[in-house]
Amino acid sequence: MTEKRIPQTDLDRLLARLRQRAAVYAPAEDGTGEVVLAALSGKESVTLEYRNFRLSPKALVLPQNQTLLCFKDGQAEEPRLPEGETILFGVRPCDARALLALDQVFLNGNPHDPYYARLRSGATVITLACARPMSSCFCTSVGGGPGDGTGADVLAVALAEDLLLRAETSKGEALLASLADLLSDATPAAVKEAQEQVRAAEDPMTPVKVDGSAERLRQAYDSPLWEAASRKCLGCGTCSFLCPTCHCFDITDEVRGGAGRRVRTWDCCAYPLFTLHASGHNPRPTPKERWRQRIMHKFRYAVENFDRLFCVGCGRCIRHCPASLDLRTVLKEVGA
Amino acid sequence: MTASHEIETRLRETAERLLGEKKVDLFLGHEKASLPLRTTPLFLTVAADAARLAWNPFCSPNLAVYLPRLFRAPADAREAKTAPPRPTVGVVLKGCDARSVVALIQEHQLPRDKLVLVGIACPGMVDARKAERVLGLHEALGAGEDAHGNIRAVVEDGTEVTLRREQVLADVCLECRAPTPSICDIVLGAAVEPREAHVARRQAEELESRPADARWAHFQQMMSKCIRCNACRQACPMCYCKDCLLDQTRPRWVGAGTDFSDVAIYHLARAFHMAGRCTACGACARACPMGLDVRLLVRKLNLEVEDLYGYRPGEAVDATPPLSAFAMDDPQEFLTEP
Amino acid sequence: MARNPYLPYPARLEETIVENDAKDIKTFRLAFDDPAGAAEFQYLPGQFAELSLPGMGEAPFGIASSPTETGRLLFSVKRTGLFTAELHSIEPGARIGVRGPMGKPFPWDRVAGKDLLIIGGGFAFTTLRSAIVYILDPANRSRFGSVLAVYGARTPGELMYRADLAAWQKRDDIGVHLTVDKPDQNWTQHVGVVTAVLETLTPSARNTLAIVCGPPIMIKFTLLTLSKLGFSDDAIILSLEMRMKCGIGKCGRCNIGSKFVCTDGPVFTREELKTLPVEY
Amino acid sequence: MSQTQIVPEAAAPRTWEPKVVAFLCNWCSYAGADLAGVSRIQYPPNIRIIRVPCSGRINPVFLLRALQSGADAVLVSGCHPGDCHYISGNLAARRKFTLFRDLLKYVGIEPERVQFTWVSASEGGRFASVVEKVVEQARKLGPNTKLVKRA
Repeated sequence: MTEKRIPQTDLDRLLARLRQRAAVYAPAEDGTGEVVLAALSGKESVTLEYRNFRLSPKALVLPQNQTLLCFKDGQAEEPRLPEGETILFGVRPCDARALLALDQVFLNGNPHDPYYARLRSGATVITLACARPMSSCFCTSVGGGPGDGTGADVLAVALAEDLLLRAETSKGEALLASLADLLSDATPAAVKEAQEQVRAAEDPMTPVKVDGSAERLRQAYDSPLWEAASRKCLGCGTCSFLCPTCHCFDITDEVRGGAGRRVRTWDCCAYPLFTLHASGHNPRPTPKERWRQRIMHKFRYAVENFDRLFCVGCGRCIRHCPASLDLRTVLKEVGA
Repeated sequence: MTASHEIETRLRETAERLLGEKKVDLFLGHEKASLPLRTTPLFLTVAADAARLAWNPFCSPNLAVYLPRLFRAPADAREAKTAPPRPTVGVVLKGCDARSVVALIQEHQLPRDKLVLVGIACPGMVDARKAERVLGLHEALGAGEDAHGNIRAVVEDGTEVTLRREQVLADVCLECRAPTPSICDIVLGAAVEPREAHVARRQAEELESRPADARWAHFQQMMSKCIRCNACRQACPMCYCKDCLLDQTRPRWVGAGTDFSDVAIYHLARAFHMAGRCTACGACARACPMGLDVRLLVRKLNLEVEDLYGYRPGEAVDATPPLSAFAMDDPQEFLTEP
Repeated sequence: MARNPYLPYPARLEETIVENDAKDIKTFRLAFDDPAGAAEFQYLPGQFAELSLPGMGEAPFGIASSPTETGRLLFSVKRTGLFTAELHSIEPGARIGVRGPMGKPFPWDRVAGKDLLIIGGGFAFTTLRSAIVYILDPANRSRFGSVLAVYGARTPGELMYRADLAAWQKRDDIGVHLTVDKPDQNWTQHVGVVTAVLETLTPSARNTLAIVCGPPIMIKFTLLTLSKLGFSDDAIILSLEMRMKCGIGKCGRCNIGSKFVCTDGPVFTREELKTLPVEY
Repeated sequence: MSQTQIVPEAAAPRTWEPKVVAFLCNWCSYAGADLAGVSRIQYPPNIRIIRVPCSGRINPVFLLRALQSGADAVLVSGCHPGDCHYISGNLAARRKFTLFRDLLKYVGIEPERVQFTWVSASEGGRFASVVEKVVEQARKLGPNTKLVKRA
């Protein structure tokens, strides 16, 4: 596959062009000095200077609130599915990779989820390789990497002057073909520059041992370390809500006088109510079981069910945990 | 101001002694975290581990949040019979943390006789996010304190960047009126002068001077970033209710999602429940993954409580919290008269 | 296009039957609005469905009727929480949504040609009723060997499906033993816990599968007794309950280890359960 | 209060009438409202009454919930100070409501949307005129748009 290039000075032209065919999300400053994946209206100034977004892009395929059913006179009806296409530009490799984990839950297997399916099939992902991962990043340990194109339709690498673009899927190829007039072929030197940049980005990352995690966690199920680690856990949902692969949800009804809707909202396994039975029994009664569930789900159950880790090493849960809990420490302790 | 490393040494000695002499079963302190500019809570049970304790400008977590659960009796009467005896717990407290402990004792959530309170006069703690904002695209890979109390951060290329302490202290610390803990059994470090207590009032007055719709717009703009993760509630030492009204499903008082009316009710209800109880430790704002200063509402309520009922939370264990009390002549000008 | 898995089949409540003296267990007979819905809703005993009331949400319940009872769709529900309280208060004619059938049924292929021991306790007899009606259907009866059922409750007034039980006790192709902890003056059958009855009956484990549904404490002791009687873990079939939302393996709350109760269960053999964490 | 008993959707502005949810204590204010009715005192029909044991029982979240569900204003009424059936429930409530009103005002919600008063069992006339005033003020404010949740 041939790499394409576009001068970074033409980025706005590229995005304007993309906006003609889809709703475009791209990195832009939000007015408070923070770079977010913003819905472009054309007024934003897009920047490539950011490490990663505070929020993962999962909300664009699995919104935090989504209407599953509408009620009218007590009758349930299907809501209209969202229409149109979206292009996510500047997603980091870890977050793009996470989409494949979500696909596994919502698309693979029977039945598939029509709401996720619609948003997902309408989304084209342009990943931007990481030049400077952070100290909380460990994507290389969980199968990814700063230049990983998994989950991307197009992988972009920001070079000194150009943006290097490579199609990763047929969808990406079609997209690049439609932009042919803006793009030119990349020189072998540029391709080499990109490869070196990715390698340089990988270097400082401290590896975390996760191979064989499923088996090791199986053996560590009754380990005292869960009690010790979970003592600090405050039971908030920060880790789950920021996590690009966490997808557990709640379903609640919002109905007034027979009319309203059934909504799904993000939920979190750290909450005691998550598993509380109507009888009062709770199969995961203390933070110990709940914290263990979160780690087990990502590094063991998902492996057993899908042969895939449900962690992409983005490090959000580490950076934003109010108690500074670090799941890498726990993985180290179980020897996983 | 006593240097942090001196306090740290004495803190380690204190913990080692308390654990070694079996004066406490558990000692709660801070420990170096995996990321710089932060610490993580440490639950010590062995005297030999006391060297893990840290005291530095990054010890912002309020450890009082962990205390009530250590003393909560099992709900089940049968379990209560076999439950182990209540532990004696030593805990490191800054000025704000000590206020939380006072308030928790007032509300009968903590047994004073089971606590060994180790207070440290606190010169203010660094807000990691503020420091990270100052560093911009650079990331601190290590951080410490220099002789003047400023923060030294080592960034990726090995360069050392000095951040002025005042520039990176948490907002809540900049308005701390009682940095030196009051009720402690052991106090480490010389007393620290109170800070600018009028910041909160000035900011509240500034907002109040705006028209109603502008105030609503401000509230809306700020809170619309909320993702309803509950971190502000969970991090709060005063939010110890076993079943929170905001979680109840029979009936459900607040919707689960991020519809703004639900977000607004969540924050209004949470703030209201903290009125006259919030000890201004800033744990809520620090926990917010979206970086929202969720103290906005409760700060205002605490000013009202102070003006109307002459009460400041967390100052005296024998005081009655204002919303648990009343006076026949309490103001009631707001009542609707025909 | 495949049907939206979140969309319930519209149905109406036809009849409510009070099952126990405490009046907190009722059986709800439902009828689908649309014959196509009825035709699509193909189930086997052991499966469950989510019942839906607008504004109240959904909750999963084992199907108490047998697919052989054409046109009768039954759910027996104990009043426990918000949803069940509302369900108990609605009148015949009320709209109710049914989403399902969900989960795996009892392993009917494995049961064929075998003797069956069915053990139930308290209000967890719903899918066992479904199973017994299914087995006793003339079209099915010859596929199975002997059938022995033991059903216990605290008092005679807490036994469910009393008309069915009486009818089954008159038949010669099934043995039905009823037992209560606290008999009243009219009680003539067993007294004591189900394990005591099992120990007097000493059913043979040879070529037999046991299906057990009941409260946790009953399960615990019944499993001990069954082991003593020689039942292997693989021959003991259990059905689990768990808090659920989606029912289709997506929402992530009913998992026990890597298994989802909604899609991999609710029916598990004891052998399968032994490989899973004890988070149920 | 069951979840289905919620105030209906706001009507079109042309025919808009304010809806006021009134939380009345069982011992004084509810009896006062009853007396107003028995005495055939006219007052606006815009009010929906919820009877509570005591004004001290009211958690401000109830009031927020009413506003979210479409009420244009809420009224809380209890016994006069000194008359509380539970000795001091209304006095504790008075402090709560003082602060709650300030809180709403602070975030820019018109304080007239939440009103508090005392009405005794013998004050049918007072009840009617309070309702008249609350409804009149709600009418002036127009529909509640800030906290109401749109379907």
